[in-house]
Amino acid sequence: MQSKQTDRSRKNYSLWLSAWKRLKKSRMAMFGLALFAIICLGAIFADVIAPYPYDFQNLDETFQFPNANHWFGTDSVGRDIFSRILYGGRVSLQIGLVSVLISVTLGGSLGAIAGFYGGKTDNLIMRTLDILLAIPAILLAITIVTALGPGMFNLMLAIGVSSVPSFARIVRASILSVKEQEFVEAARLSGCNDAHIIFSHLVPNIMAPIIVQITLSMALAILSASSLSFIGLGIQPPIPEWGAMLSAGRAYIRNYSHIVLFPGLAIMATILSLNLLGDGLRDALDPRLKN
Amino acid sequence: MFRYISRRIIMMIPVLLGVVFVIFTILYFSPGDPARTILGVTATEQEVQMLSEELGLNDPYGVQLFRYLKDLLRGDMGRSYKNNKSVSAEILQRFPTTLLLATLSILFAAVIAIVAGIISAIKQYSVFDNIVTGFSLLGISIPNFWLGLMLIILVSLHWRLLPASGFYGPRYWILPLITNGVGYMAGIMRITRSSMLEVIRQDYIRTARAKGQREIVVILKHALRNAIIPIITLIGLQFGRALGGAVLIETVFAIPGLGKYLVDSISAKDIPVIQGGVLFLAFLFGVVNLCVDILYGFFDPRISSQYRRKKEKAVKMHAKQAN
Amino acid sequence: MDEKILEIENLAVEYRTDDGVVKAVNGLDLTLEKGGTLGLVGETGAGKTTTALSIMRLLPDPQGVITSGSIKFAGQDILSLSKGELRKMRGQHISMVFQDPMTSLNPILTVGDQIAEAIRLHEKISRAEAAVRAQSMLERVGIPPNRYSEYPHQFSGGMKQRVVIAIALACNPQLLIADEPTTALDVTIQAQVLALMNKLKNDFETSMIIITHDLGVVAEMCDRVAILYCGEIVEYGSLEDIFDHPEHPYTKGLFSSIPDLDTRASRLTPIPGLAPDPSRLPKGCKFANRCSMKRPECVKTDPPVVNLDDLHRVKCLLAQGKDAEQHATLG
Amino acid sequence: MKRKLGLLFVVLAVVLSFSVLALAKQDTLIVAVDREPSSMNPHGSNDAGTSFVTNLMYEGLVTFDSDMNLVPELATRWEQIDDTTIRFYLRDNVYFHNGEHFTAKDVKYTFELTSKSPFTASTLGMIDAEATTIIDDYTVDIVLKYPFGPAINHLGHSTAAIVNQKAMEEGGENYDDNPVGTGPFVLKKWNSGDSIELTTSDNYWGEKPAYKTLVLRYIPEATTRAIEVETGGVDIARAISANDAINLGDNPNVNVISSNILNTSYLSYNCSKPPFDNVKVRQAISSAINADAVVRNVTFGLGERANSVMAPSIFGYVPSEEPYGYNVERAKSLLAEAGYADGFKTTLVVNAVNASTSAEIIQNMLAQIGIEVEILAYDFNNWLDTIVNGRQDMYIGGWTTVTGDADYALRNSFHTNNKGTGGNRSYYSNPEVDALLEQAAVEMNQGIRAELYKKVQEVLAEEAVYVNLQIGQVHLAAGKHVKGLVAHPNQNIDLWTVYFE
Repeated sequence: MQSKQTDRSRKNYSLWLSAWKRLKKSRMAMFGLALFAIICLGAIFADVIAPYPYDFQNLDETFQFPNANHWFGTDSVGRDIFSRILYGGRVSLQIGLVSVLISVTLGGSLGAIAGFYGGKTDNLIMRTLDILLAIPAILLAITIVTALGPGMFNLMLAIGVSSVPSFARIVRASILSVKEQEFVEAARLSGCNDAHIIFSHLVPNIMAPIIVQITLSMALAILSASSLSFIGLGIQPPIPEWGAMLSAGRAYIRNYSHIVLFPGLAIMATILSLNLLGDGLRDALDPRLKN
Repeated sequence: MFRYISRRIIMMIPVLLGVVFVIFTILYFSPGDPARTILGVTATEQEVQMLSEELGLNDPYGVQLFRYLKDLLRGDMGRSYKNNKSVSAEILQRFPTTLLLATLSILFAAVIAIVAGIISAIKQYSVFDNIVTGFSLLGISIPNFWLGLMLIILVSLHWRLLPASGFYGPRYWILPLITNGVGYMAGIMRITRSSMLEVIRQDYIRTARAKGQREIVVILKHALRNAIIPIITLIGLQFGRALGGAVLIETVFAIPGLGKYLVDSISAKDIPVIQGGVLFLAFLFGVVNLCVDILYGFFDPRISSQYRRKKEKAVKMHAKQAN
Repeated sequence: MDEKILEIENLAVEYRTDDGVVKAVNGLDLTLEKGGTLGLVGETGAGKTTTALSIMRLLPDPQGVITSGSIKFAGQDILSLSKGELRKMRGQHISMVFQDPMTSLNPILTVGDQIAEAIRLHEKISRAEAAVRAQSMLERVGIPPNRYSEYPHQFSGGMKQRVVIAIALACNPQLLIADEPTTALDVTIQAQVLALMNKLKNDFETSMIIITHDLGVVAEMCDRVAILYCGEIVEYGSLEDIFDHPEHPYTKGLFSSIPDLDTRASRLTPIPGLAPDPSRLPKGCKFANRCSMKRPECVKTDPPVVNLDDLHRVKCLLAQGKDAEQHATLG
Repeated sequence: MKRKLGLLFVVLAVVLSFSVLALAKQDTLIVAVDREPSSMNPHGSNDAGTSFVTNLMYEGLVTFDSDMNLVPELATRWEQIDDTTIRFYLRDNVYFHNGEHFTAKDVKYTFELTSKSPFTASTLGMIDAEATTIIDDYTVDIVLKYPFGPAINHLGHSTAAIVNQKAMEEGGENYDDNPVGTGPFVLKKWNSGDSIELTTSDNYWGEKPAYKTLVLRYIPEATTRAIEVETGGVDIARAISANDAINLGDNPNVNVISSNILNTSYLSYNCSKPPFDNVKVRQAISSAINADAVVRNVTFGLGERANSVMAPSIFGYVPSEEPYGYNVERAKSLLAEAGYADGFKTTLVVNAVNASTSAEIIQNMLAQIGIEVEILAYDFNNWLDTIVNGRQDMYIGGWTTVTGDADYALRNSFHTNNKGTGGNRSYYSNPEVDALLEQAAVEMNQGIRAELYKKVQEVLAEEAVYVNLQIGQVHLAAGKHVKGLVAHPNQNIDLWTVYFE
């Protein structure tokens, strides 16, 4: 048993290594990774890079078009848009990550339990999730945010919860496809308890689709967050969330479209990078699907 | 078939009841007083009390939920707190717009995307393929409300080509359609391309070519029909989403659809409207899923025979038990 | 018998991918007489299927490229045919049966439709007539015609292969290329399918190329045999030449690696080593690295083809006139 | 499916015929509005969207002109009989849309209805409908439950519009499909969520509009409304943003008309909650905020800063002396005096839709004196719930004095009895102010009333109960061909005066 496990972990290790090798070969994926890394670095080192604090107002320098002092121009209260976009990256990435973690944890455990135990448990969990699935995600998210009140965590919770069903489904399907395999039977025969089987035997084996889904869901979550901010729910000012910047700037698009142009591009670049990365990961982790 | 459909619709009922319960509960316990919201900032306590009484808002949670369910069973979705209009009439009035927008967007997206996806798959690595791949990557990355704003600025304001708002005819449809459709298009393109790529590598495609079949027939008859299942799945999913989720597009282009109506109602805590709307959308979602499943069977004999086999099995089991 | 139905000269095929250029077929010469059956034998990756696909002009596009050589079918240069002419040729004059019957049939069309499609492509007949013809084809391959409107998933593997054969023979082609037609099948089914093919070949007077790595199949079906290694024919001859007087070390190796029931030899001698990477082929003899009889010059020069008699050819330095004698003394 | 398809076709047909209508210009006026009505019954709702539409279809006994002077409408004149009785002499040539003749009976019926409507309790609750007497067909005595100074102002409010008994009773639940008033326009169709089509009334007693059809298109985005005017999609857009108002001013094809409205915005507190129960803290905050700069920024220089909690066109308005104007040094010392030399942490609740920017600027200004503000930008529903229940520390609010009289503005907002739910969201309590307000409400002499309100405003300013921000404004944009357009402080537009050139 012991040797079998180390064997498998070695196999897993080499699986990841070869996946990484395949990923490196994909120019698109590497471009996505690089772009994502740039955005992350911009967000992490916003303090250092940004020429101004995100909430620094200069009421005498409002609505400036992009210039040497303000690369992306300034907004309606004279804040530097470039700085706000850098800081905004923190918010958006945080939202993306945390809300996906919420849905992975919730949806993943529900899916794993449903898939592993099957039968009535499965039915109960999946039918309950069907209810959530039947409500359009954006409406569900709006309802939850309205109920909880605005704020970053509530926003993340709302987005996270509204994508629980899709994670649950993916994890359940993956669990179903591996749970009949021999090593699970072996683990069961050697007296491992269910939780142990799920978390140390099944979960590592379904990581590939989950990782891909996490990457793609992060993109979706960032988009959802910006949509919610756009209709005025979510992030509290003056926190520079990109969607909120768009929303605040849309009153001025007629004459100062740069105010909405850059946050829009920032959202696009982030989502693009995540999608490229997600696609690359899918191809790399599941070579059968590679074109 | 009929029995299958009716069984599926009956199976929707518990889900729909669940939806009512979930939405009602979230809304009931969310902050804010509908009566006060309707009456506005300057309302007095007396006014708020009168309206709350009129709307039955002073009843406890259980009573209100039970009353709603009872009315629902009689086919009555209630009246809007805000404008006292019948919710079902209002939904039926708004739904055609939503349906039209969703159908047009998806049609527009699907037609272009499937053609482009196919060409891109059979001309893999060509310039066209690169353009399609690039477009589809950008397309799923663009926040559509932002695209809508940009299009209005460019096309309506600067070029004066198309109206900026409303949904009164083909000229009005174009911008919302593009805005709404680009994301869908990108998605369908991707899935068409990858699904086709997978299929055209299959041996049976070679078999068809080896028969001397024309390439276009090979692609359309042999490849596309095999590649269509994931495409249909995605389109079904998107259609479901388009029916309930074009909230932002409707806001940006002032389109009187269901989504915008519901979002406005959520912020006004107009519970009967939200309930009715979400319930209706959930039902539609079920119907769309059902249609997709039926289409599966239509396109793939393996799936329809699975149903048949299940049925046969059930019949045999039954016969055995009878013996 | 003398009329040549297929002549391949100096055929070279490459696959161009992101990972590099793979030389799949390198200067291949092959002829097939009308009515004859040729066995194309070799390991996986030797270029058998590539050769077959080149004849059909069905190499994957755009990766597969024919870089040189000519393929003549009934005197006509296949490589210069237009797309339309190629379509006419496929299915009508040359047909192909693919390796895996499980995946060779379109899962969403009825088997009858798939046969009828082949007929209607090349003959101007009505849908109904085509259906009748398709049913009779089904019957000829031993499937009850009333299963016409069933789908592939309702058939077993052997049945599917019969359907594939029915499609291939539907228009009575002059040349049938069968790419490992029995590899994916159970042994008992294999025999049935082979017998069927033999019968049909005689009925339809079809010339045939059978691609296989199974020498047993060759023995049963073929009158000519070509041994392929790394995209080259290393030995060619009649069935007897190859089976009774193999000259090339690779051919010999092939025979010693199959169990012989008669002698119940428990010692199988597999050929050691691996075929060279087709994207980096050696300059000299491509088999040299695995050859038990390798000599220093084998690595330096590409061995020429030696005609041992009218038919029997071999591509080996050892087989060259005096070299062969030398070899004999050394041995 | 068939039915759905059928429905689709019907809608298509409607939509197409509508677009044809829209094309046949000249006799059609298209107006982009920002809000939808909730009702076609003037007593069925009190929101601005409803008022905008009912103003076109109904008339009251009296109304306001664009300078907020009371002028006769269905009444030709009126006289105060005693403290609680006002006699109205009615026009005898007025017919409802349904052909019914307008008489005193309709007036009594109307106020019987309003006495039961939750939407009119605060504006018309003082009327004793039972005691109101029909003298003859064209004379009616409206009786009040108690003496009430601004009673006639209240009758000028759009919720006091006169309805017809027959039409109300026939309409029942579906009254909104076929509302009946005496005004210049008749409802043709209400395409909920999209537009309202009206035609001119044949029965209208006044001068008929210069066009036949009026279309109100509901376009929620301000920028889109502006663009629609600019591109000729609509003739008039209501409530365009200040930014667009400035920029459209440069466009030779568009006229922008701006007007102050009956609304002011202010920053205020929960005055019953520490530290805001300390007048020095409030004064410090007043001094720390450069309200002029805030107003200049959010209104793009178009708006005026309010000098009272009421708008200038309201009866009783007195600009305050601004005892605690912008002065950071004073702010710091006041804060130190109050015991918060190092400042404190607090929250500011705003309605996300209209006050986020002001809040952000104020947040920055208060940071200078050490007050760290967390902004809570809520949706309307949440915001209102918070301030009604006193959960706020600071908030930005606004008040629209629909009656044009100080009583409605000040008594609701600052009387102890109205804390929280009543309208006093500052949770302010001052017996002196209470007494003044009560006295002014029942006083019939308008001169004395004005004096009393002046005193109230002075106290409120001295106590720094609120920091005045901007006077509300409405900006209308119209194509150059649109003439006769007047912006009205009550945010309605008398569209029947509009003509084309």
